Amino acid sequence: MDFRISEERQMLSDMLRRFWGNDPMLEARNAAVYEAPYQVPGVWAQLAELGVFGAFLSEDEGGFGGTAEDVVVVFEEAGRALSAEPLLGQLLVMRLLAGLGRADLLEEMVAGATRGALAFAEPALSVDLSRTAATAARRGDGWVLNGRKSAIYGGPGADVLLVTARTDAGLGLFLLRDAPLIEAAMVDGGGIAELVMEDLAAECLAEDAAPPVEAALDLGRIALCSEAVGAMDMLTAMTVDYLKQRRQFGRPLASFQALQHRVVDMVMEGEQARSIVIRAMASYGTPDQARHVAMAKNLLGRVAPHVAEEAIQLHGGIGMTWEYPGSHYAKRLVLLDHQLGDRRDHALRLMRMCAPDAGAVSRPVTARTPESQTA
Amino acid sequence: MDFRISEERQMLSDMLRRFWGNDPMLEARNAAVYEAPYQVPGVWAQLAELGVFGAFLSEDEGGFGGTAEDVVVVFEEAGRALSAEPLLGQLLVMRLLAGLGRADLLEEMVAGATRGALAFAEPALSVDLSRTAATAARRGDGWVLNGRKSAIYGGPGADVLLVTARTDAGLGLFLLRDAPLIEAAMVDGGGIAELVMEDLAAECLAEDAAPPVEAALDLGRIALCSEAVGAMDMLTAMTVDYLKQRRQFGRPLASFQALQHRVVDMVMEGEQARSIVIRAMASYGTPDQARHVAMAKNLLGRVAPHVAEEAIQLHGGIGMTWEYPGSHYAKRLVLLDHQLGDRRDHALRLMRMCAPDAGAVSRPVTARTPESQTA
Amino acid sequence: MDLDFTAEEQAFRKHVREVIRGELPREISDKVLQGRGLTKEDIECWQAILNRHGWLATTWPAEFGGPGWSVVERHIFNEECALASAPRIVTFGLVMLGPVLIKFGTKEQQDHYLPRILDGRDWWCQGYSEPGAGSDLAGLKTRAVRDGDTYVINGQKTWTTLGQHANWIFCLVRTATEGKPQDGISFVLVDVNSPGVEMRPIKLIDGSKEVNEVFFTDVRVPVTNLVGEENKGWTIAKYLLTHERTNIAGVGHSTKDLEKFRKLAAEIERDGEKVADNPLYAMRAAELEADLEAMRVTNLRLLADASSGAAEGHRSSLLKIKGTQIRQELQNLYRSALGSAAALDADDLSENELAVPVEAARAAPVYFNHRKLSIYGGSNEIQRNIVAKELFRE
Amino acid sequence: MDLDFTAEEQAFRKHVREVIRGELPREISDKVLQGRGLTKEDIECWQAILNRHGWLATTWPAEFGGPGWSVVERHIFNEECALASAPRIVTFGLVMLGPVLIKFGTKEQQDHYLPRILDGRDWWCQGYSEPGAGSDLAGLKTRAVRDGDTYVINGQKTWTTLGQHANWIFCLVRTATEGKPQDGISFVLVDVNSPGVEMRPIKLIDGSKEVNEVFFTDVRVPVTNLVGEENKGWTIAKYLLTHERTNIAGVGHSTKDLEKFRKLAAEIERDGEKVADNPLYAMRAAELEADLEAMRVTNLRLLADASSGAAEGHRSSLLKIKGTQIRQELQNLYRSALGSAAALDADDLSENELAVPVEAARAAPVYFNHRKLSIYGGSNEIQRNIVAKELFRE
Repeated sequence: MDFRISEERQMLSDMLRRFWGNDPMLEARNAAVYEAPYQVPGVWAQLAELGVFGAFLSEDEGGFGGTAEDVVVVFEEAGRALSAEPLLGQLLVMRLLAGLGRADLLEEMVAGATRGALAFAEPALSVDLSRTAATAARRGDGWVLNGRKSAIYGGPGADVLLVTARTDAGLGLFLLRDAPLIEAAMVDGGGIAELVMEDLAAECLAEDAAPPVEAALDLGRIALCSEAVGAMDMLTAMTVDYLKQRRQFGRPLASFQALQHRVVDMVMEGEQARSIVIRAMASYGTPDQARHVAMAKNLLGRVAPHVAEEAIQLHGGIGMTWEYPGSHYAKRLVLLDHQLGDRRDHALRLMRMCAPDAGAVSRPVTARTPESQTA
Repeated sequence: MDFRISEERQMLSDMLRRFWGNDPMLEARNAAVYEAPYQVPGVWAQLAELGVFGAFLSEDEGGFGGTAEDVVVVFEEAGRALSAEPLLGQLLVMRLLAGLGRADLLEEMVAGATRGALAFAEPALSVDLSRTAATAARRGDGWVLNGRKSAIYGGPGADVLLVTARTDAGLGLFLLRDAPLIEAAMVDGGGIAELVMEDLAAECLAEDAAPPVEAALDLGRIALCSEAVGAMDMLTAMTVDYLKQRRQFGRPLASFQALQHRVVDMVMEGEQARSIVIRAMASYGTPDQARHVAMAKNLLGRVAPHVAEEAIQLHGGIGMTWEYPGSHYAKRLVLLDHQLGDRRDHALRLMRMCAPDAGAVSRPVTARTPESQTA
Repeated sequence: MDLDFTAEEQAFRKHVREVIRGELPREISDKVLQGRGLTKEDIECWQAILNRHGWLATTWPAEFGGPGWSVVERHIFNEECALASAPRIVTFGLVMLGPVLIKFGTKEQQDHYLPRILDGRDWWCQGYSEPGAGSDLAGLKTRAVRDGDTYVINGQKTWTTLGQHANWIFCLVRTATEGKPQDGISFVLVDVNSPGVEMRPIKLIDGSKEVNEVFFTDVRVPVTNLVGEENKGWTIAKYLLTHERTNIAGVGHSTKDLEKFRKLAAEIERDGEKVADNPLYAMRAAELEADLEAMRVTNLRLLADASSGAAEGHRSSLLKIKGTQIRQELQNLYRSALGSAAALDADDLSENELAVPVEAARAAPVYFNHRKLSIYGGSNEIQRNIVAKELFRE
Repeated sequence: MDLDFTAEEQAFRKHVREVIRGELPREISDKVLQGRGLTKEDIECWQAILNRHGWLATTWPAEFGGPGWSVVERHIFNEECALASAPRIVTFGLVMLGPVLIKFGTKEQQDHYLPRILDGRDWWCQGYSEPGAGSDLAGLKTRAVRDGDTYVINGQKTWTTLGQHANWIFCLVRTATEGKPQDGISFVLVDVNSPGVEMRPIKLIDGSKEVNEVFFTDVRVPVTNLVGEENKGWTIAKYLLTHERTNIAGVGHSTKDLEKFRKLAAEIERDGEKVADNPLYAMRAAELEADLEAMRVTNLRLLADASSGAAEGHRSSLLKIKGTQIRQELQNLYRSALGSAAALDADDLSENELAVPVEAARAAPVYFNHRKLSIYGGSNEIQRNIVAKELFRE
């Protein structure tokens, strides 16, 4: 048992923290990410230089990371910095392309020259891929897609769009370039898109990609949870600082016990959030992955919005202003629960896994107990 | 709109408060109600003299009350006094017998000479009477019952037991005397019983009594909620007093803001509880009865245990002791949620009523808006 | 006990409802329903309609132009406005300054200002909070120094709601520094167009611009603009804080919001299930509805007490706390129900391109905006302090 | 990063589990599982078994009779004990006094008392709290006055857990009244059978008798029973309060309780539905399981830090708060799942007459008993104060 991260990852983490860790950066962020192109000019290329995209791939795949741990390191720093760069879409697409052996595209993506986004969600589809309504059909030598995709994170400006659609074989995965996206800002900054497909020609990457898409989405959920941990840390620290500085009725707000105790709960939730992310990260790729990822997304979906609401309340009016960085952290912490399935979607996932007929009533005490290892 | 209670009811309320309102009574209660006969000797007869049972019947039925408001007045005082007298069983049986015109029995019950209890629950039946498993069958001129009844409040020592069982016509109601009860104390004091019926001969009162049993149970729920309101009031007041008296770290506990704010929430929940009881009471016998009673039992099932837990916590160790009256109030407030359906049972009732196909999406703003009255 | 409204009150509701629904322009109620911003003209339009019916200054006595309603009638009117998605009345002139002038003002002040509030010639805003003093008004620093027949005002106010539309502002200013901090505060009326007044908008978390900072630099105000006595402004501030607040729970708004949620939940599907059929949403909605129904009665109980003059001040604090909790929770549920669609800042897109129902498009920004409910008007922590003070009084 | 236990630790767990399951008498584990009271003999029996394996004083260094385990091994051992429904070790001698004597005691005290703790000749209880001083130990009033070679003790202690079985009690007593209240406190060992000591049981909310009041009337104690220096007892008290508390979260107990809940929920039916299939229960259980899984890792993280000597004191306070919240919520859920059956005080009835599953019969009393978790050992409010002090340190 060892909770330290490797030296290489620590270096990446430190580098990112230095790169992002200053107020002017946040100002630039807020000035840029609420309208097209929804990114801070120049940052994407610098992230590539720092090796962020290389961290999403193993050495075999052309990078130097590729594990859930690498992803957690990158996204925690993104969360601390409140980065709205379209990292999530890039991660999802890179993992899917890596599974398909598309070294050509991956090389460009590691270099930051090509950006990707994944279109899997639909207006009525949140986490259950079997409900995919979009369809793919052969047309001549190629394929055409029909249907509507929504919640395409990082869609605006993406060079490569991967799209899921039903095929006779299952859940097909298709590649689009120059897709006719309907683009918008996210409420918490960054770009999002929808896509209406009417006999849209596309390249077929796989006729059934359900398992890799599920795996990529679970990794994306870990990434979002880690981002939330970083953002919670920052927002809680900002709240502590504010309460120390601000005086009311002749004494610092920090001296009011009712406020103190609420901050303690925020800290406690931050610790629990960090722990469940560690658990999900350690389970990634094991039979416990789905359960622990669902737990993480459910837990973060409860505690991150709570921390956001408490932070605003404890700041008072200032926490409601656009100018104060904390308000943007709060927005991010709430909106995270709207991405890749929310608290309730993942509670339902867990409930299905724990139902008596699911045979998952008793559980191992640790990640791998001696029994389960020998079994 | 008028929230004052009538003069007669105010007199009954005052009389009961005087009768019950002293500490020695509570001591006698705690000494008596945790073992057979689960009642304080002599109190039952005195309640009859004070007119408590007459309040459960209208003048036509041989009493001087009979409305939900009378019931609310009696049970709030019972709650304040933490009475464990078997009032609930008596109420349920009297309302059912009144509907059947059994003046003979009612006269004895008003006088306190006869006690009644209702056996409707079963190990797997909480609020859905259509799930009744016990059966009734004709045998010669009479009827015999089979099955198991549980949670018979006030069962020990009852002279008259009404039992529900399935008949060909629906939900039959039967009368038993000298039933072979399995008796026990309730965790919070008072008697409870189970009944195993194997070809047990019984008098048939009605071959289908489902609607009156439902109505009686809803009235019983209002009674329990009112009892909870009285008990919450008392326990919150005890907590306030304790925090004022008790000093720690050189100052009264009452001066600690974190504790203050938690007590404010208890008070707020008490106000909300009182309001929902008023609403349910006012709706009793109207088309809104089921919805508002379910709301009341659900709301009390959330706030009463919360007040109990907070009171214990805010008292510290003393709140954990048998000797301190508050601990018994806390037990009552928690166990109330186990009677006649709990928070979740009634949430499910509400959810069924609010489901889109139940046609109850929008609701009137007031008990009776002009529109709904003319409709 | 009787929870029903009287026949007269029910007839009153019917009448009010008909008039509101008949007169309120659809484009305005749609904006309110969908959480889109109202223009100055929208608000003025609606207030002019109400004024035509004599329904604008509902808390003023009839002799000053109020409708002469009981507290119950006012409650019914407010509820019907919320249910019809009418714009909120701008309270600063109508609910705050008006009653202050009626109670503390001179005959001249009343004669001059009250009619101008009613007919919309004056749009008032409020100068209470300062950067260093939010809920703690005793600590305010904006100074007014007497110079002959004028005060010279220097300082800064903040959180001035809709100040961008206002031509007048009433302010609490410090006119003396001796004695207790509460002493030495005065209540002064300032023409926003006076030299030295500068209004700067504050952009809020949801991108809206509804509050402002106001800077005062050597602003000269005639002493006749003082309301009440000099150095006794604290009395007026307290009067306003404890002033009848039976509408504070926002029960009408919550009723409307719950209705909106149920409509949305019955429409949108997620992973093969209508949100309305998802037990996790359905339970939360059912329990919130029970809370709201209780709140409705709690509010009526306080109204009844207010009618008979028996209302205790700290109970309106309980109304505010629980009422805002319910409103915020409903916003929370509504936003959640939308799932991934809530993330779009939908003002950027034309309606027909969106997969989001149009009335839900601004769910997340409105949710964030509503966090203010537990902060302004005396934060919920302040309200808890008020109740605690009453509870733990020796 | 690596969450797995090492191969050695896993082998250790396997060994420990086998021994515990092999040696723990079924009738004892059944009582624990069902929340029924344990006799003194039950506890002594189990502690003797552990002592035979050298597993009783798990926090003592090997030279004093401890097993020489790492913090991780201790954690695994505690977890396995909880999962096997083993009785809790009586901590007063083994976890509290033992380490105190090892750190502050004389060689004579160590030689005399430590073996007697291990072999069960002495049963220790704790005299900390007083009727007027619960979490606020500095306010304690029990006096010890020096008279030649003895202290004469007068006063009262309370909340003395299992004092009815004890023959020794360690006490904090006041030996001086000058200076700060924390000064002037001493740590003294008292033979319960000394003249003037009276132990009176306190009946608890659930009817159990596990705590006591202890009255001291002119009790004479040799000065050699002083541990550490006179008037420096506060140092020892603080040592114990901040002493390694990595087991404080009770993760093993919660794991067992969740397992019990799931078993019960799959068995009992209510209104045509298994409780396990009721979405309102199922969601709560699923979310609690997520909380518990997080808590498990939080605990391991603290263990890892403790292993490397880097644990911050206030983080064990967070463990205590969240750990007890989870345990209490599980008790809450378990009790609720039983519906009307939970109201029976089932100890009154023989098993086969009951419709209640036997292991659930005492669900409500056990729930009430567990309210103590957030009160004793420094209430959760005190723990929050400790964390806040650390957070808001200048």
